[in-house]
Amino acid sequence: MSGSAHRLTEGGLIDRRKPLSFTFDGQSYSGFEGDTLASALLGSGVKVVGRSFKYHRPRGILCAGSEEPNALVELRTGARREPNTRATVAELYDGLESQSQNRWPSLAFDLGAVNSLLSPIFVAGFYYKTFMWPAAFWEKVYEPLIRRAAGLGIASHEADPDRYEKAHAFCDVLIIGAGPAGLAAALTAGRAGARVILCDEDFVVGGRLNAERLEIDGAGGAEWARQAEAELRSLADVRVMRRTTVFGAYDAGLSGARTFGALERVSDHLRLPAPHQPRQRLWKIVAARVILAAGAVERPIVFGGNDRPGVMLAASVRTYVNRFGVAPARQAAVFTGGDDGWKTVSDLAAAGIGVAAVIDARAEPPPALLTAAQRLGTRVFAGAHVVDARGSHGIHRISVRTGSRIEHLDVDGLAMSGGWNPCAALTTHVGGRPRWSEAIAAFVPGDLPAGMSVAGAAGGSLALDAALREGAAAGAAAAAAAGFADVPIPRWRTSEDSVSSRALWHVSGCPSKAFVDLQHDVTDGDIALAEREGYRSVELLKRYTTLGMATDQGKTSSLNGHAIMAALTGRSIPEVGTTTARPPYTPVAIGAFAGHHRGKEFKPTRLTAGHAWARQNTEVFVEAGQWLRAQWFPRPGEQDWLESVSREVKSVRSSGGVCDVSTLGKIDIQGADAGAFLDRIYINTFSTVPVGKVRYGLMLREDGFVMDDGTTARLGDAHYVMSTTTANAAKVMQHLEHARQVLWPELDVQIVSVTEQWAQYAIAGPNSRRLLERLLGGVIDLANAAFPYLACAELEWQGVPLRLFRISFSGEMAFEIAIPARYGDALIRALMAAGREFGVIPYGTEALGVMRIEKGHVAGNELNGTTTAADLGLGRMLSKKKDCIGRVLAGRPALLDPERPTLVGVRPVDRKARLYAGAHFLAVGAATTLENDQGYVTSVAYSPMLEGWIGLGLLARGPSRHGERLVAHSPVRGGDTEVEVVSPIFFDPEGTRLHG
Amino acid sequence: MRIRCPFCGERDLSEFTYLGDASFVRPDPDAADAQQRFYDAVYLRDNPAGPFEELWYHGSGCRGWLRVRRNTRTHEILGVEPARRQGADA
Amino acid sequence: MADALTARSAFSCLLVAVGNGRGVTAIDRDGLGLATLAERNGSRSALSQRIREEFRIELPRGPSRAADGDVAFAGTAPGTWLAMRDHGGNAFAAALARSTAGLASVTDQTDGYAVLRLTGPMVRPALAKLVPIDLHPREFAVGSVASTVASHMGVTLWRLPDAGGAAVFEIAVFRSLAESFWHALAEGAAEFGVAIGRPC
Amino acid sequence: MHGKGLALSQNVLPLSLNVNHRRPRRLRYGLDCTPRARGKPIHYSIFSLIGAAFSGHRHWGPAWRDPAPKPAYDVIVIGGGGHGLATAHYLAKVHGITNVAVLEKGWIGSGNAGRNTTIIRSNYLLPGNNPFYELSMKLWEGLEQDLNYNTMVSQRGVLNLYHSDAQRDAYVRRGNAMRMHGVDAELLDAAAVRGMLPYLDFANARFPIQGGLLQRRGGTARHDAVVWGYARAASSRGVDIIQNCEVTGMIREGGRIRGVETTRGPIRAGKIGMAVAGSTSRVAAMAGLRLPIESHVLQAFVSESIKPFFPGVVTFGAGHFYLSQSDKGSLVFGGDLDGYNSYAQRGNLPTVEDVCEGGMAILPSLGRIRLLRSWGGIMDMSMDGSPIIDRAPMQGLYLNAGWCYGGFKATPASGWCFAHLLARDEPHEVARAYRLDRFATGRVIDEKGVGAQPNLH
Repeated sequence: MSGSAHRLTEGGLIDRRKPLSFTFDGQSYSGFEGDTLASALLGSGVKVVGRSFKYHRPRGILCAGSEEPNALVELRTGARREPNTRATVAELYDGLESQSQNRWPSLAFDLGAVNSLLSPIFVAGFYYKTFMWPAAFWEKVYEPLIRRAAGLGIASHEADPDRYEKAHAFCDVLIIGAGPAGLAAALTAGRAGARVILCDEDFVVGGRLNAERLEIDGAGGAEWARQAEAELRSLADVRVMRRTTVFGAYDAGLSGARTFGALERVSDHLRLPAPHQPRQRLWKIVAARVILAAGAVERPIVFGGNDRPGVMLAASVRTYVNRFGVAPARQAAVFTGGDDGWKTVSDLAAAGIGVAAVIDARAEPPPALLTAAQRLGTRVFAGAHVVDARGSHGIHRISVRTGSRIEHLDVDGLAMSGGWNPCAALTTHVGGRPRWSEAIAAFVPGDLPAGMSVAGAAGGSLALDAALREGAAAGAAAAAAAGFADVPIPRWRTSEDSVSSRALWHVSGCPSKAFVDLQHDVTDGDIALAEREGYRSVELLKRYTTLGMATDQGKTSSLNGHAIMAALTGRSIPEVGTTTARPPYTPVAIGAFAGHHRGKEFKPTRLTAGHAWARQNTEVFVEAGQWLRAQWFPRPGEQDWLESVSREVKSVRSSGGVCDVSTLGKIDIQGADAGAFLDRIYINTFSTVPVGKVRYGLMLREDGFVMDDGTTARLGDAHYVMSTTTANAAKVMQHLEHARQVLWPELDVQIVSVTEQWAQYAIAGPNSRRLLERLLGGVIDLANAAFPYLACAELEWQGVPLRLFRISFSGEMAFEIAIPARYGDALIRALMAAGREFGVIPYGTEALGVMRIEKGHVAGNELNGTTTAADLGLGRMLSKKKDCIGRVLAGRPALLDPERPTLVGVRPVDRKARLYAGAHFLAVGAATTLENDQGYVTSVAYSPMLEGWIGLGLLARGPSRHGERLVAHSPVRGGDTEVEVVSPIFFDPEGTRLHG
Repeated sequence: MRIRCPFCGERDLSEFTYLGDASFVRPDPDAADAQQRFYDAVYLRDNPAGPFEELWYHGSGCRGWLRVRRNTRTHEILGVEPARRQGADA
Repeated sequence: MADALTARSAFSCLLVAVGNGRGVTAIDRDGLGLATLAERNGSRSALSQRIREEFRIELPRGPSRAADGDVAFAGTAPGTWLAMRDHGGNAFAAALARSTAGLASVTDQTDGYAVLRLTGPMVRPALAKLVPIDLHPREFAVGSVASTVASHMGVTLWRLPDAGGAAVFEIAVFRSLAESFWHALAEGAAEFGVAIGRPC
Repeated sequence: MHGKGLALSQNVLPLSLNVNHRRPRRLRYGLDCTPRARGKPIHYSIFSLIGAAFSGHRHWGPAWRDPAPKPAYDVIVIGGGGHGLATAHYLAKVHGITNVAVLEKGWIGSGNAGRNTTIIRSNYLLPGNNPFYELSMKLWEGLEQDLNYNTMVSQRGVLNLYHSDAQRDAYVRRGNAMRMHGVDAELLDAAAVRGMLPYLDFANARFPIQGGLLQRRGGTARHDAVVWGYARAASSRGVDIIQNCEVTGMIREGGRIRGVETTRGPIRAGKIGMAVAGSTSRVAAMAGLRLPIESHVLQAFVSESIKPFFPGVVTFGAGHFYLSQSDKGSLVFGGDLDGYNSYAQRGNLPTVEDVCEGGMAILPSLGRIRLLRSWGGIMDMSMDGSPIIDRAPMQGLYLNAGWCYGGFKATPASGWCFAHLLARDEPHEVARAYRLDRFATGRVIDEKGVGAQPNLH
């Protein structure tokens, strides 16, 4: 069809030379640059754009802004499909594809509409009263039906292909809304030199100035807005952000600077984002002062058939006519509670659109308006109400009630004006409560968040001159408060603009359904039912009827509902109260909150200095916190991981191996009191460790449970270096800083993380010493006598500092060698080269794990935050001579209970059987109940040395039960295995190999 | 929420980690009733609704432990000082 | 026996130009000698005196950076500084430790951080996508220092005197995070164009 | 695996549960569907609903009475949330104690009962928790029939993803513990998870999904309906539900608590039970009590309504994120605590970002779905992450607190066991471990193993 009949030939902010084509439900239409999807649809004569949530009633376009509850469409297709997009804010672009929602098979004929016939049953909360029998039917029958019927658009299951990003901004003055008030505020604050950010959700600045026939200093409102924007863009410290919605206010700091969340729709007006551009950008704006100039939203009137396509908000009708050059109707009527609706009469007339009648609820509208109507030949119904609108696919008739007389008028459009609601949501996000204003019959901002002021309609001052005046004053005040010199406050001459907000909530006794929440199909009858059933608090009303829970968050519905509840309960509206607005102000894509933190970028990846070398030797890496570690190094021909890992273990124990252990936490601890400090951190003593020696330490939380373990070396009188587990490195650092700064500030201790400074490799196995002697070439004597087990040294090699430790996790003679990380790559290559002739191989975290289990060393699975030193068989380390963190509470009865599960080793009785970590210990033949639970298997490994599966576990009275047989019960993985309790040290119990 | 670090200046919440009640004083471990005192200090809380002294760690900044006075009803920050007693630096 | 050890920059093979134009220029500062200097309890004035004699530099008390010649001290915490010397390598920390013996604890960080110098007309908008701090010239003057978080990664950055009409920042990130950091920086700065400058 | 009789206390019907079944028979704890006498609420059913349709739904009365407080009751329950109302319901129904008042400072369900993500599950590890939450699950399974109110209990399954061998081993341990108590649990490998939820990110994940622990009987329930259903059922048995009645003090005589001062005057009672979640410390302070509890804010989020997108409940093991879809079509999701003490029912932006990052990490198709609304609930975080149901040190006062963010799923069992404690002055068998003195003795119930730091539980 041709849209021409619905387009005015001139006027508006659309570019008639730039036609854009788009599709809706597969049919092609055209609009112009400057259109929204909504204005383009109206301009093409499309009235029905969606179906309602519950009754599937045909719905059209109600508004011209982000508060639209009806005109929700699916935008784009495939992975970019966007459900529930408000056509009123979707900027038209060439090739835009859109579909209507919540209908089947088609928008025109929707089977879901049978719900309308069942509407006598489908009242508010009906589902709480039924679908209960038979019980088993809920998930199988009732719920799937409900779930299919509910919901609006369809989301894609494909990954969102677009990019999102986050950015931070700081300013002296944040101005929310670029209508007359916001522009005036920005001009004054900007001229004063303040750093200003001016945000508007629209793609053109000006707000109402673009929608009304208003003049400022003789220029048209829209033209004035262009000039203001131009001046603002010329100011260095002013940033104008169009297509940017400030959606949330968050907590402030001591300075009063407050964080605001804002969403910039960078590419939504394009078919695809430009190269290197995100789809949307999440701004975190920190502002010293804030001016809320977000305007106001017009209220619908609750009357019969008020949801019919063609029934629109009066001010939105003006917007479509004046800004978009669209004729929403050929023959219209206006239903208003006050003067405001009359502006629509004159604007429609000026655009050459017939206005059949004005229905004014007031008995005596102002004479001036009456004469104006007379001049236009428009009938006036005073003291009258519209009680019904007919025409499911676009109204064609309305019924007007004056007293007891009902008259029918044939019109194809009805503009309604029930008053105005200031957009005050952002004043309540951090706890402020709105205040009721009798003057405009609406809630206006009450106590404001510190640093925030309100200007214009957002504060209830609806007229243009007031908006400009308040905006300019607020801008000047904010700039002054931010420390900028006062500037003269400009004055602007404006055309006559009286805006009244007179309450007209509800027309009672209508012959057909009167809707309060259009999207959720909440009617006046539902409010009455909720009242009868005792759901009278506005919060209970909201939850029971879902009033105000739709995608518009009640912008067009909540207050009307509360007014009806007030009337029903004989209370005033302020007594009834209002619900709390919560962020976001308008819905925000989840992808925007995530930014680029998705996929591999979800969290940063930490790579060791030896990573490049490792990549050349294996593809198998495992996440260890944020680190990637080589898991094993497969050789050609090896069938599976077990074969590779077993080979690595055997090679280490027979000749030698090298493992990158750089990820372990390393903390440099210096200061005169470093030793004393460590004595208070660890359960054992470190002040007595000689320089050049290493000691294994265990630290507790203050509640007495084990926190972490590791070796700490003494490099000098006042210098130690501590190692932590990879997982706990950051936690231990924070713990030490707490002890140093908060608990014992009198101690002279300085601590610095050196995890990143040193690349560190373990060289384990009988040939480890030979390898190092070959590599270091006599820089140090490594003979047992000179460098025994638990020795450490700092040396220089080829002009590079080295640290050498004689420690072992594998139970073999072993060393750890540390070098500044920039040389880590060179060192691992040198180590492998030097080790080749000794059959030294690289090994990964799996082999490391196997060997530590063979030796009964505890690790993450045992250090799980619920074990004590004694549980781990390390109770003897607890020094009686000194206090340390956790010592006292470790003495609580339950922590000393001899029944506590304690570390043991376990082996399957059938040596070929497999063990599973997480299996629970039961006495053989005991019932599988929690009451009989005696502990569990913490870690398992296949030991190539013992040629069978072995495990560590925590078993009640474990150490006294070596030799006992138990069942390792694992119904969810692997089933049951009969095991024998043994010492946790499976391999080389005497520890002879340590010394080579 | 923004916390004014005495060294770094006012920073976003995301740079800090929280420990809790700053009134914690490590009891005398040698006291006869040490276990009761530690239980009290480690486990029991006033948990007030209103002004509250609490410990925050500026882990993404100067790694300083801060004593923050904050209203738990409104999240208003009332004051911040280093947890480390100044004497130690003199 | 082994051939001379060669150092490997954390950014080696990473820094490649992105997008069109030169909105941001990145320069690898590998080899910059870095050390943490932490004063011993009660040695504040003595340490300041020692640094003054040794380097003609007044130790800053706040988050700022004082430089003389190729040496600079950046305040990173109370009583703690990140000391740096161009091309100082690991030897710098050793020397600093000798000259402040007994007054401070010195820890070599030359390899702990990977440092980039960032400049160009769009360096601030690019950094605004990474760090949650205000880099406006009024708020973050030449010599300012900040430790903060960039896209979930801890960083320390400082501002050097402007060059070629553009602001100059240096930003230090834990070495292991160099690849993730570069990815985040390049992705955000791509719209401005990222060029790679010659190491200095 | 073979079923086993549950050893529950005498007023719980022993039952046998076959975990191989999709779900067990709905259990009917004293199922009572007989229409109410005049003055009581009309029995809910499709028939009464159709009947009502013809009369324009004019004959529906209030779902619960709105009485003025009496000067004295046998039992006062402070807190008109799910736990308090469930306690009153079971006091009246199971123990025949009907002279009961529930005091609510605002409107019923205005606390965490209306501010959670509606998940129900009993996938607990430790013997102190597991039987309690399984009792709760069984009560959920019979709740609609018990209350004659459709609480939309929907057992669509709860899947906890794991991303490492260590995490898998921990889930194996937990799953085994669940099975040892007759709770259904299955360990899935990556292929099985992919079969269930093919649109999770398996291709490009920073922390690849290795599998999951599945409890098929887990799911969701309609949180507000739970509150209203308990209120209606309790009220119909004579319990007074008194809204807009804030407790301002305790009436103490000797060492004993004899009643409460309220904004609607003093009310005396033989026994007073606290079920006030985030307000626990404040009410306890009125009795001069310090507790091992901190109040923390937990944010929750809903998206716009969309057609069926996600079947059950999934939790991310390498980040802070969990997700389900409500019957209305909204995705309901959440993550970690904000992390600081708070009595303000709202949080801050870093947590919103953290949660959405977690969501995009496992479900990258969330990108274009819009977050509609967020809110915050005040969690009574205990020092070991497990609750307290016990007598207070002073006579006459009883504690029900420390629910952390597990309060919703616990609602029925919490009410059941608290009612038992109030009625009999002895702990219910499955709640024996929830003692107040366990922190002093060290018998903590710490599922996460993070110790006495509530914001980490």
